[in-house]
Amino acid sequence: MILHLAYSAVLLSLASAVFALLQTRFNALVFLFLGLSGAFAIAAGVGELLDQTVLIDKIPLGLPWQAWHIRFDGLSAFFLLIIGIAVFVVSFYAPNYTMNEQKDPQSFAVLSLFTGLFIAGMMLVLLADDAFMFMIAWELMSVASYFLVAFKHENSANRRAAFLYLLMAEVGALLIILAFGVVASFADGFTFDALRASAIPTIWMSIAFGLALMGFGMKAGLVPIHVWLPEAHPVAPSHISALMSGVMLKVALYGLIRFCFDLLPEVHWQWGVVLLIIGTISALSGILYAMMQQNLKRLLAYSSVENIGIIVMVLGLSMIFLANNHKELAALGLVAALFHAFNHALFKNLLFLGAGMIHHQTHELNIDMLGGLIKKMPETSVLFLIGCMSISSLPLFNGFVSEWLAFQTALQVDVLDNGVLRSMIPVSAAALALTAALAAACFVKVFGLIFLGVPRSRHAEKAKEIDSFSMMIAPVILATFCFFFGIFPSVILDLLSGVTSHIIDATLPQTSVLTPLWLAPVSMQQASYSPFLILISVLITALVLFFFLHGKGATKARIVPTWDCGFGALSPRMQYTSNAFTMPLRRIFATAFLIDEKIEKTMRENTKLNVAEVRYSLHIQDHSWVHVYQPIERGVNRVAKQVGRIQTGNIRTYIGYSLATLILLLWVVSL
Amino acid sequence: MNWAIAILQTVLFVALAPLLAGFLKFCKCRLQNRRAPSFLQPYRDLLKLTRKQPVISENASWLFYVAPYIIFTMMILAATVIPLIAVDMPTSESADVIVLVGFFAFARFFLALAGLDIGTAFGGMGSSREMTISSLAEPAMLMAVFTITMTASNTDLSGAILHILHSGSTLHPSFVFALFALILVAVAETGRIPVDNPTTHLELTMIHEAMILEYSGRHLALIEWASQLKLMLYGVLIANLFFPWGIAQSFTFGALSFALVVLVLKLVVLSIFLALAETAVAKMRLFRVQEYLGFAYLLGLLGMLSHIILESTR
Amino acid sequence: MNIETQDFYTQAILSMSALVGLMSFLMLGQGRLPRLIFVFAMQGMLLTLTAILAASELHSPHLYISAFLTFALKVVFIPVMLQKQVFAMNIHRDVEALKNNTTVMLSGASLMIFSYYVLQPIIHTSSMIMLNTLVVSLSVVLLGLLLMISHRQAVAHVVGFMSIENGLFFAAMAATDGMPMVVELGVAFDVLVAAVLFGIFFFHIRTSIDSLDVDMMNKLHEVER
Amino acid sequence: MIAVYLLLFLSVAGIAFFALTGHHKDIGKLNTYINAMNLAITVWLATTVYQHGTILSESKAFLIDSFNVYLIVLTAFVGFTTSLFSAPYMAHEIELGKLTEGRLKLYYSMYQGFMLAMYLVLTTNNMGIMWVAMEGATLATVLLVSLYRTPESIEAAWKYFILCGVGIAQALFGTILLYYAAEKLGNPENALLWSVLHEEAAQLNPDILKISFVFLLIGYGTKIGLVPLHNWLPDAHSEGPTPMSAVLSGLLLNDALYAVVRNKMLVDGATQSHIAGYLMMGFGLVSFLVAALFLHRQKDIKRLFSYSSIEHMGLMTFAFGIGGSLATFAALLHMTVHSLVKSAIFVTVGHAAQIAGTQKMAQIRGLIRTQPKVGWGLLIGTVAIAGFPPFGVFTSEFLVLLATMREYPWLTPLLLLGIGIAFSGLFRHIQPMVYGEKPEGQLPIKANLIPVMVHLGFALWLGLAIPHFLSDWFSQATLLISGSAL
Repeated sequence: MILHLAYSAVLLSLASAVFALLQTRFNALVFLFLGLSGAFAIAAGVGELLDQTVLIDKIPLGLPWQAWHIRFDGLSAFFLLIIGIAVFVVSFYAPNYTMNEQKDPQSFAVLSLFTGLFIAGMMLVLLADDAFMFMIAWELMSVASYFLVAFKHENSANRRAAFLYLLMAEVGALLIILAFGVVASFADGFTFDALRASAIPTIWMSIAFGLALMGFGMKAGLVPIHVWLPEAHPVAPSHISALMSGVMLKVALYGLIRFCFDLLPEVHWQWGVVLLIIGTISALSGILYAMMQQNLKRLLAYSSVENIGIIVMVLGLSMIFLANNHKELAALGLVAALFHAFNHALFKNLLFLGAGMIHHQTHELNIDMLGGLIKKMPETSVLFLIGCMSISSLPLFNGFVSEWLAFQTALQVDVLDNGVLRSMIPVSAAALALTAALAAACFVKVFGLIFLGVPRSRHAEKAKEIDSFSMMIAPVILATFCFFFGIFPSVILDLLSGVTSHIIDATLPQTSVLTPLWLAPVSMQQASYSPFLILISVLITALVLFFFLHGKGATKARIVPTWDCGFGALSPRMQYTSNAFTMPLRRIFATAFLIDEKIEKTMRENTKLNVAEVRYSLHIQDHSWVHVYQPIERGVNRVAKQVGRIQTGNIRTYIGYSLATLILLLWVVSL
Repeated sequence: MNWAIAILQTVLFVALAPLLAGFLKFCKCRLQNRRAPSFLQPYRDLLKLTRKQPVISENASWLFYVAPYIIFTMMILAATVIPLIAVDMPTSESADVIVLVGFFAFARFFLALAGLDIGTAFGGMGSSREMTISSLAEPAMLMAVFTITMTASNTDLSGAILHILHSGSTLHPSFVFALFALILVAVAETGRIPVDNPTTHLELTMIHEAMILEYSGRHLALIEWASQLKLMLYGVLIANLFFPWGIAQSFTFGALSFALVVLVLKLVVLSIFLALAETAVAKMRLFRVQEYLGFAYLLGLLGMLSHIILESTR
Repeated sequence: MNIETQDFYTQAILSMSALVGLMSFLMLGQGRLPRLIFVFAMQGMLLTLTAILAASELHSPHLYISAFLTFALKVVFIPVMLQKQVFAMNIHRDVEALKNNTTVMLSGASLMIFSYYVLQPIIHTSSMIMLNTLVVSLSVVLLGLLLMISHRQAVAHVVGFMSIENGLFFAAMAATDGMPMVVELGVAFDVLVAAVLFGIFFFHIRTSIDSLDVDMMNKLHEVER
Repeated sequence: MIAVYLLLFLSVAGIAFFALTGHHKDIGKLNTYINAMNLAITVWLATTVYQHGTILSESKAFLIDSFNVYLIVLTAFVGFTTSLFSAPYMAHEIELGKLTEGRLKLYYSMYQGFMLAMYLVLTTNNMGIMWVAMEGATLATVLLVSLYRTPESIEAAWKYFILCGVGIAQALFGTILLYYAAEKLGNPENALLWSVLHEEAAQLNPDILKISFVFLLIGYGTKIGLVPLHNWLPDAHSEGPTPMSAVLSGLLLNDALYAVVRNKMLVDGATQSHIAGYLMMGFGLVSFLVAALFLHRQKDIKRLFSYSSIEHMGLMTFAFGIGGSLATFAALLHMTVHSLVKSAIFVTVGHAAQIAGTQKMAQIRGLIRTQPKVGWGLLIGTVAIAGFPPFGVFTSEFLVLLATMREYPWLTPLLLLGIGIAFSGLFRHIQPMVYGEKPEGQLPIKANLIPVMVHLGFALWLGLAIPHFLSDWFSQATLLISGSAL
């Protein structure tokens, strides 16, 4: 039954794709199918999470001697739930957002076709139970999303981004295939059951882990192989960016978890350390780069790198605990990671949809060109604010809960015997704290510069609130979730505790408390958090304050022009810009970037003293772009050039090759 | 009963905060050979501000209005978490030290936004600097606090304090580092010299003041009070976490009143130290703050390591 | 065992093979096209004789046919056609300056030795001394390749190509006294068509680059110039 | 058996008819009809073989077994669809004045000639005839390569002629050695019949077969386009008319590989060693990698895809070289999907070149905006050939990788490297051509894209689920070639 729900989710998304291809006039149906697909996905996910039975099936597709194996367990269900929510809300959002595309039936067909395929691919990845089907679904996801990235291909930058994206996807996929191949070569067949049963030596296991980490990490956007991500995500239409950044990265994480925790017979703490370090680096550099961006969607993409880094970090913790036979704590880590994945999906979607709304109303994504929107677009601003608060993990919102859990996991380090680990994990915890704080700074910048202050451009001046209800409902749903799961996290955590039992057959410690009121991951004695109580006390205090300060006798505020210190009119250009805001951090973390900062002064010709005009230009580049990507590209071209020499164009040389080869081979066989 | 105590303690917290600020000012004036205003001066200022009619820029949005309330509320919540005169408060169960940091972050978030709301250069400058410093201070603070909580294997403050109380007068080398780290962080977070100077309005140096430049009347009162409360919170945190002796473990009147007296003494000592420091040290350049906080982080790290290397049982 | 102990027929075949090999060497060193073609015709003649000899000795009638085919194609048709072309295009006078001729010769000799070395295992599969001629035929093939490498004239390439065919034919006869008839016919047919096509191509090449120097044909390449 | 004769007869008739009768307007249609009939015949043949198993003609001249029967069908199919495409294409060329009526006659008769040679190569049981037919294929196509009579085309044709001629000559030497080895077993008349040789493979002298295989591999390898014997291939593909490139890439290379594999089976039987496999693996891997690198430096769109053909042939050769059931199955599948997809790509490429009026990739721009069908066809085709699922190419590459991982793990990184390089090489050129705004005054043309859709559709089908009868064929062929069932 549940499995059929999942199937119908996949089929519905395919149906919407096919329906779009037919190019009928009823575009609404396309989105209806999408919405239904999302709803079914949610239903299937929740249903499976509630009754924890692993469902298995076979579909007569694929290789003659091996049909597609299907397996639907807690982990898949959880990620399917994430996809479902995202797709569901997007189906509300898209119809109005894609108004312009719908004017041109062909481009709309292309967009919807690949959207449907993309979603279907992601869902199939979760259902796959053999390497072959997994790879097909995986690549379907990648290729479809490639076409979506290349959707606005008139712009050459987008083409480059799309190419880079597809290249990375291909390389990553090859690495994943290789990882599967390594395990499969020690097993009979390449169904996941066979892989689980494989008698693989430790060294090969570690190789497989490394390959999988690179392959999935490339998709998930781990530093230093993340460069495609900030290029590709922003250029797609916003609801697609939301799906890619909010959901596709999660699918990559799903692959990583499935491979490391489930398929590989055992885990080693060294792997955990690797994950921990890479995660930390990704989290820190992700948020630092995000801070430096001016394009809103690029910024959000980089912040995805950060959040993925956090999740991988916590996975590393969980792996370390698992390898040291502290299964409950491993479960705790896994729960924290999964919950953060869930939350990230929520608020990242919310923010991308918000960015889409801003772009839709102002045709502007450059933070320095916006401002003062809180008055023009009040509802949007509230929703966006909620997104910002969740992502910068403030209490009462969901982002905080998962980071709190992460800290709790890290603080269990005392149970470990290995001193190195015990001293390293707290450091990474502090790095996590730094990341959170930087994220807060970053999103203060985002919200402050976009919504507060005075408009910096005519577009922002003329902006109006979204008038379509359905477009507004999508972010509303997400924002509500962000708040709700911030107050009652136990709803999700309960579901998750079952997931872990499938993957590492362990659940949270017995002493842990997960009630709507209390949240104590290890035990009530160790640490407890009650967002609900806090919410209550917030309300009480606010009421009291209001009563005291706005009771009778409170004078009404006087509204006056801003005090300009008597210098004359203030202009919007006097406000802090994005670069100005981040300048201190840029100077402090200067080594993290490749900064090219220029100040050109032109003096008045008569005297060398007084300045006519000053030009300031700032260009910040990613280290890994210069030190990882470009060298590879150059290398390939150089080798290709060298190889090109063998084809001289002279036929006598060619005959010479023939003779030489003949002689060589004859010599070889005569040995 | 417990709840009553808890609420009373919180009220006490809020009530005493201006007094601490006043006393601190008093000490400083004395150290600098100036005639000091009375301890109660802060109360008078707050009262006056609440009476005055707020003057607000026309650019201000609703966020500008609500920010002060949010900030103040968050500080009060923080006050409910930190044990003042008694441990085992039901309120302190609801949030642990990480949440405490979260509350501070929450307040800061809105303070910075409020700074950006009017759209003046000063506001942006203040928010930018505030976020920079805090994002450096937070990890240092957590490092310091984690040292304690790992010793107590408990991130609830009252739990940690109890653990330290029961472990008797064992001398933890790690605590020394943690203490100094926390003091440094506290100075930075509460915007005192040498990181920030609460008394100046010189645009090149001001941080906290730059953000609240546009506030007036009751809003300003709330923010001022909140920052005084913050100072008190850090003071109490340091005092009760590292020198918990005297804090009431049973809700008898005697214990509580004794605890109060002890606490006052602790705070007096602390504020004298702070005053001394502020008189002796000069404000540092903005871009030396990272070194300062880096040092704090280092101390926290050393505390952590010495806990793991020197104090753990294995 | 050595050649003295063999009967006349074997001796004849062996000497024939020696001559055929010699012809290949002569072609290798030949710069003038008319002479080159003549030598090629000689080689064809030798092959025909060998075929007839073998046919009469082994009483296998179909060898007569292949002898006739060889004569018709390799002695009459192709050489005549090539000569015509050469004179028509008026290149019968120009001599191709063969660079480092001695090296080519030496490498040709070493190719012969190499082919002997390679075919060693095959030769040892039977006591038939006739098999040694296989070595000659292989070296004729290789020398044909070498001829094409060392010469730049398209006509010379055709001659080289055809002399490779000679080598093959000789091999077929020496090792297996003739392939099955149907194959023989097929091969002959292919050779015929090939010859015709070559004729057409000379014309095309001539018109397109008005020369028959294959080194002029190097527009299609992958090198950065 | 009648089917085979009918097949060959039809082709011969086609040659004669086109060559003799004067030009008439629906000559293209006629060609299509003949190929359609051939396709029908081959399907009939296939079904009979599918039901009754291997067929050996009374004269033992023809052998149809599970290995070649599906290649025959494939040949007929590609021949048919390409003729569908070539009719309007050639008509358009005539309009452009690139061709004369006479040449068109030549084109069509040679088209049939080529098909005849292909059928003969596949159906014959006699290794000698196989050689003759293979040479015949060269002779039939060489004039088509120089059809346009441009200096480049003539140069290309000459190189094609000489290099393939020389190569094929070496193959003949190998055949002679094979004959010699077999003749020692008695009855010289049957000594070249593959069926006989395959039965008695064990008695054949291994040393001779080893040497003969070297000659055969180099000879037919030249036609497969194995590096470093490949040099004729890109020239011939890029200069000839596009339908020719389609059939060359889709069929000729396959059949040459088919010949090599047939011989490999004999050698394996005789030597009981893996020497032939090693040679093929070495050749295949080198071709695969080198061709992948060449892709990066191309400026001409047809050269680009001919290098990609070299790359894929290299992969198949490698896979056959590995031997073993999995690899062989993969290689057979890859043969099929590659010729399907590649010929489809050449069709779109032809249209693209006609739209832009040039084969220079630098001047082909904005295809999707100009003529969406062509643009998408090219893009999807490239996606398929680059090995993205759910197209069949992925399936076969996946299996090859797994097989390699089993047998020679240390070679897999090289394979992956090759795939990655090839992919980037293709896409860096394709993207700017299909995407972007359309250039000024670029107009859509009359194009027949049904072949493309059909081919890609089949490729997709094979990727998602291999139909039962086909998988049966493949597994029987696998059993035949590798000697071990899946």
